[in-house]
Amino acid sequence: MSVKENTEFQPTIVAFCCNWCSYSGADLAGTNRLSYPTNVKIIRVPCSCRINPMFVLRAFQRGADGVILCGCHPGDCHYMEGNYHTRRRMTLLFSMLNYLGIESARTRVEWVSAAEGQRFVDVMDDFTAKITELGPNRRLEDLRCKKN
Amino acid sequence: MQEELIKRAVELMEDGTVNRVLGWQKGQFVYDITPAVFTSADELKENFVYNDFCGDNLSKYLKDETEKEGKVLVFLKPCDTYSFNQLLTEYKIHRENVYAIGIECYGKADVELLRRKGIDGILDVKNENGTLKIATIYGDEEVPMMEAMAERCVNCKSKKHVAYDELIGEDGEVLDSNRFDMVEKLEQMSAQERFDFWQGELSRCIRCNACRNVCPACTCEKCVFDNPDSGLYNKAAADSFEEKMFHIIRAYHVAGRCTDCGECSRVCPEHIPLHLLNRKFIKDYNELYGSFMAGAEVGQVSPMVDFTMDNDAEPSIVQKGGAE
Amino acid sequence: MAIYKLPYSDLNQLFAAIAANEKLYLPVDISEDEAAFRLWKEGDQMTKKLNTLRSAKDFFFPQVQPLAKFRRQGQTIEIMDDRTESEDFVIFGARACDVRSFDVLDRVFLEEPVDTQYQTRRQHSTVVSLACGRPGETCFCGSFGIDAAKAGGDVQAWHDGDNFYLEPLTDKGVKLIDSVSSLLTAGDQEAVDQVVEKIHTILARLPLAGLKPQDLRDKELETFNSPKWDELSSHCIGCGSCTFVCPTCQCFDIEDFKNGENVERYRCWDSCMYNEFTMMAAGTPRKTQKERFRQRFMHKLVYYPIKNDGMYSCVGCGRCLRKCPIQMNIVKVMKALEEEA
Amino acid sequence: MQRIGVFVCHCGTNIAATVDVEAVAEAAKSVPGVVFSADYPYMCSESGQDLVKESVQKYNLTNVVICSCSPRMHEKTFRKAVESIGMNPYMLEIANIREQCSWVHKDKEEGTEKAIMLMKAACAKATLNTPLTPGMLPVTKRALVIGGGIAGMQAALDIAEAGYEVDIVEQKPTIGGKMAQLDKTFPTLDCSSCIVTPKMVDVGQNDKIRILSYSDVEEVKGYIGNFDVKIKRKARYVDEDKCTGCGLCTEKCPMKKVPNEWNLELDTRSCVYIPFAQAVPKVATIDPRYCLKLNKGTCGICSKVCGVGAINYEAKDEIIEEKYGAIVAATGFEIADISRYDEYAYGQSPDVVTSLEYERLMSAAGPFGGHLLRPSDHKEPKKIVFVQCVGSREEESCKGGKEYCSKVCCMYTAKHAILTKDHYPDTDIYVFYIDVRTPGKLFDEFYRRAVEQYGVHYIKGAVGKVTPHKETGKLEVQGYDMILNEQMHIDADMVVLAAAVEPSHTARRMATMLTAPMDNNDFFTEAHAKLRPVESATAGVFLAGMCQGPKDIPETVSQASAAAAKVIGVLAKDQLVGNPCIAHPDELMCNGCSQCAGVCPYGAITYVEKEFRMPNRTTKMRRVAQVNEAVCQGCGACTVTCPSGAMDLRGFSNNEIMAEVDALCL
Repeated sequence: MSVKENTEFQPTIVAFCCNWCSYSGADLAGTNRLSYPTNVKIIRVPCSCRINPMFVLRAFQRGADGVILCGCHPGDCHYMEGNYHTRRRMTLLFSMLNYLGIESARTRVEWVSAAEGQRFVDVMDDFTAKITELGPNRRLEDLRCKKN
Repeated sequence: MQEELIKRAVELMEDGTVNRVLGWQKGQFVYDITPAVFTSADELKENFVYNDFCGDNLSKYLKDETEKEGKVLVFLKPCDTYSFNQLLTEYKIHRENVYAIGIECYGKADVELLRRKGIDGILDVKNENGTLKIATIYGDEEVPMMEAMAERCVNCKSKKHVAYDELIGEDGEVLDSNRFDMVEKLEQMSAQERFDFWQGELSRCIRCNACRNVCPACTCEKCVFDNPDSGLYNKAAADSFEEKMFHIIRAYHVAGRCTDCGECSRVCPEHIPLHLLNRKFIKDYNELYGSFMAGAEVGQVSPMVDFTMDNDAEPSIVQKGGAE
Repeated sequence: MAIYKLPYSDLNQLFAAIAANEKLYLPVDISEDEAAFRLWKEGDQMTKKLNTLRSAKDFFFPQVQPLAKFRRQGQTIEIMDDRTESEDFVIFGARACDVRSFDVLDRVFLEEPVDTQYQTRRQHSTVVSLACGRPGETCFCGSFGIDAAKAGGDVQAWHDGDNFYLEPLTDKGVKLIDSVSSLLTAGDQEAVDQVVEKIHTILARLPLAGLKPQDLRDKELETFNSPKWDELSSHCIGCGSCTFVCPTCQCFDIEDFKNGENVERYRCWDSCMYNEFTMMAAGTPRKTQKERFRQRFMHKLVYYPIKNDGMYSCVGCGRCLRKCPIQMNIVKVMKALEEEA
Repeated sequence: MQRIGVFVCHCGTNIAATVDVEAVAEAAKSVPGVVFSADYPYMCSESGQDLVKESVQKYNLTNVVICSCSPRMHEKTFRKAVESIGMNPYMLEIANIREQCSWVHKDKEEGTEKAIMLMKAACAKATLNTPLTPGMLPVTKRALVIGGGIAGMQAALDIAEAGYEVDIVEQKPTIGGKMAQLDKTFPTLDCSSCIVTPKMVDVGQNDKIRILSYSDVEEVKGYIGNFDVKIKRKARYVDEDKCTGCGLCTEKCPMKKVPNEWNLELDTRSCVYIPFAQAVPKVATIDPRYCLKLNKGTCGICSKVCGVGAINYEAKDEIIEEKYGAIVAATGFEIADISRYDEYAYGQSPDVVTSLEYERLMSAAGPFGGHLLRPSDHKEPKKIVFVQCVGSREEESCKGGKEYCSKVCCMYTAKHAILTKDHYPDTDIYVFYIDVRTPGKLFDEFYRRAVEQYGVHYIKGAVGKVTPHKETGKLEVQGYDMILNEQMHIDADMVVLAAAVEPSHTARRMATMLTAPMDNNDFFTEAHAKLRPVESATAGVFLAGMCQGPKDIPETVSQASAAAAKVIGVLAKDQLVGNPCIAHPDELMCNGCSQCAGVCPYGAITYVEKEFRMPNRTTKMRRVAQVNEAVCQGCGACTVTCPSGAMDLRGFSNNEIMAEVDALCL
């Protein structure tokens, strides 16, 4: 819920960030006093490959309008191979969601290194803008979880 | 064919190769055939049946069956052999406890397709040279076998037996089927149309779990949907979200392991085309990561646990390629 | 009671007239293969199919039913009754088997302690049944003394191709007929008798026509210990399709959906075929599929009759015969038990 | 029931300026499970930490949530703090309300709202926290070095220096590796043997080092601190302990026509042989492929002449089993097979040689005693063409060559040119190159010397064809000068090919045994390209030298010493503390499908058959996964592969993450 209630649509965005690259990248954005929308809520995971498709679906169920996964750039994974698995899993999951008619722009994977604070901000700005434009998640919502 | 199978089964029981036979048992109608284990020649002669309605894939039963004492004989249609191999890959079958006979299959009929044509009160069905002669309470009917054939058989992926100890009848080839046509058709629809299509299909789901329980790839000790601690537990879809959740996760969990045997769609009481979800994954990984057929060989590495460093598509490909 | 009729071609007007007063649910085609009860709207045609896939029990005992909400505010919890009062509604075109299933369910849910949700819905419903013109080979309602030609309910109906005949059987039925009387004319018993006669001829020719259930009430333990269960259950995959299409299965589970700090409590169908059915802290009381399979049929054929003066908890609708993934069903069970006896 | 304490840090004004910290602390009071909340200017200060500790004791807190800076900053600090008063450190969660809230948001109202959500998410996760205890693993204080080249020797010496026992397994009869075959080293031009043989002697004489030469690693089991290794000691037919290395047998051996690997088969040796004069161990070896006694039962001369009775024709391969705490892979490199490059006529003319063969031709210990002669007619070459990047920097589609740069060729070619010019100033030398790469101390100066001082002709371009002319004995080199944009014809006496280096052919097998990852070229992959360059991703396995990627001698030696330092770091500990946030299978739910092992980058997952209780007093054997706690690094890849959710990650469990998701979305 946002304080700007009743004015315009404020999307809820869940960003899963791997501990080693993207979460640090997000920290760097803070250290450099950059800014991105408050809609973005970050969840720390050890590696992007820790992200189970059910977490993505769960987020949508509970009211997320967009879900973004961030990991180390391919080849830079702290665990060597994790993000390669993420890449495949999420490509297939997103393709399936798209196949079911869920807007494909609601899900995204981005590679953000620990040094890319600015990139983290750019990615989040862009993603938030796209989701705001897309409007509330209706196709993968759970009516019980809607705020009343 | 049926007589030949019985004869061979009796021989193998008599010479001690096996001590029982996993096959199909006659029902009270021509089509309600039940998987069964036969332990004597008499039982076989009396009740064993192999006809156009023997659609059940017997391979999953081997999971429990091969843990028992002695060797079991199983009859596998070509598509069942893929499930058989996949179960072996996942250490679900004790290979030494099973004697597999590959049998020919020219496609199985689905009684529901006859009913779809308004044929009911079915008393008997005979296949005469590709035409089903159906006797019903309300008179006789004729339907070409092709029109009564299950979708999975019309779009048969392979007539080749990928595993067997012995073959009865001819071995065929992997077929160049049109099984992805419907997936493609859906892909070409707009997102809204696809959503409406699936909403219409999945909203009929009654969560009977037949699709899951019959699936040869679903061999978990405890399914996440039955486990109150899994975060996915639910017994019935209390919201339309949960219908989608169940089917997305079900298809995802068998992706890379699903042999496209089509049992899920066969058993769905609501006729939801569940195979179209599985086939989407198959089509995707075939196109993105190279052709892969689960169960084609024992011990294959599924594309779901594999990767390449340089050649894998980025997830953004979905957005670029997907119709909105 | 009196018989009314209207031309078959005017059926739509009848639907419109009923729907003007209360909600009307009608079996309509929802796919090439299946029909289901849906809220009638202009243009909807009654299905030509024999029966709906899901039975009419959904109206009184839906698959998912909210029970209560728990809302948390700070350190307090507010409990909110989630039940809604039901509006009057009409179920049109229920078959004799489903109509009988309401009796079966009534004996469960209207017994003390009364299930008020079920009761409310029952009270608000008017059931218009329809005789089966084209029963299928899987039908065996006759085995349980049900006459598919006289389907019962508040109003029973027939059609002979040209006309639709209606006969109110209860006060609710009379009330419904009165509310649409402008469309109806007096019907003749003779025409109805002809339809009934025709149906009876077909019923007699059904393959399962001779099937009679055994009275096992004093053979409870023997039946329970019958060696047949092993074989019968051996290939059951433990899904719930038979249970969920069954018009008389009435087991449910109560679940909590945690919604942040709030909880939504609902009940939903459960199946005795599931291994987590009646799961307790110490595990499940029926650990193997054989035990679970046996439970389902013992309940339908033995336990329920013991408690209900010999009434079986099966109405012979044949849905499980059509829907079981492995084609194992109550008829095969009945036959096997009989064989043994 | 959880009793959570929430502590909100102001971080001076760093947080407090954009987040109403008091409001966050107040909001925490109505979060389920929270029994205490407070805000404080600097939570990380000693007094802030004391506040946490006191509150834990005063309110009997079971969990602590700190709303402060990034967990990457102070998670350890706070975990230590609560541990000091007896709380399990993993019962603490951090809500990052500085880097990911106050510093990136400007609006105080929004910032406060978000901080409250982050706090709630941390509480939701904390509620599900379970105490975690890292496993303690014993350490076998011995190291194994695989490979006895300069990398292996250096690593072994450094480890031995620290007082630990080291075994070197070398597949050849002697240690020394490729460096011992080199003539001189760049850019200093000191004699390679003169610097490597003393090292070999040091290794041979070090009483902490045992050399297992003429041996192969057969099997590696276990994990960091506790490797069980099987080593095959190939039958040498000469008793290592008895042999004095006198060399009499090698002189008397009648079978003298054995191609001499040491000189890259440019000459021959006897069947019983000592690879070279300074070999360590200096003991003879009988080559079973050629020995008359072993093959035909005749001869037996070596046995007769041996004064100490060291010859034993009955010797058999022997497997020994050893335990180690750490392993250094130093399997080195080979010269890539270039026989498929027909255009260079390698294999057609003996005067077309690889650079390593050229080293041997120039070496004083080489086939011609250090006199540079053409292999064909033993005449001094007057015109030599060097071709660079043969098989390197090629597209794989081309000829199956290597895409990578072999790194050392530019420099050794300059060395060859200079050395040749030094000894034979009238030699004409042409070098065909794509680029000349000389990063390294004194490297470019060295290369410039070759061009400017020695007048070596460097030609940017490629060689299209080398045609040997039998009649003239010349090699006609057709090349192309890209700068002058013209074809060139050179009638050369010799052509030297700078063939690509590639990992040892045993490396892939070794990597599989070590469960160490490799790249597409079969080079071992380091755990992190920048920050952990000498560690394999497999804990306890370290990398040195060419096996990890092309590198020159000083780089190899530094990496070897670095790897040794890492090994010493492991061996110096009596026990290793594991990472408690690792994968853990629920055996009751695992069905042994074995998909998880397929995604584990560390080979931490194995399967066992276990007996389970089943209904009706029966039991059943079932295959279930086991995670080796010492090897698992906690990435979580396996947890997603597991369809039943039997595999979960401690510290980041499915339910913990989903609780966070719920809290952040609702």
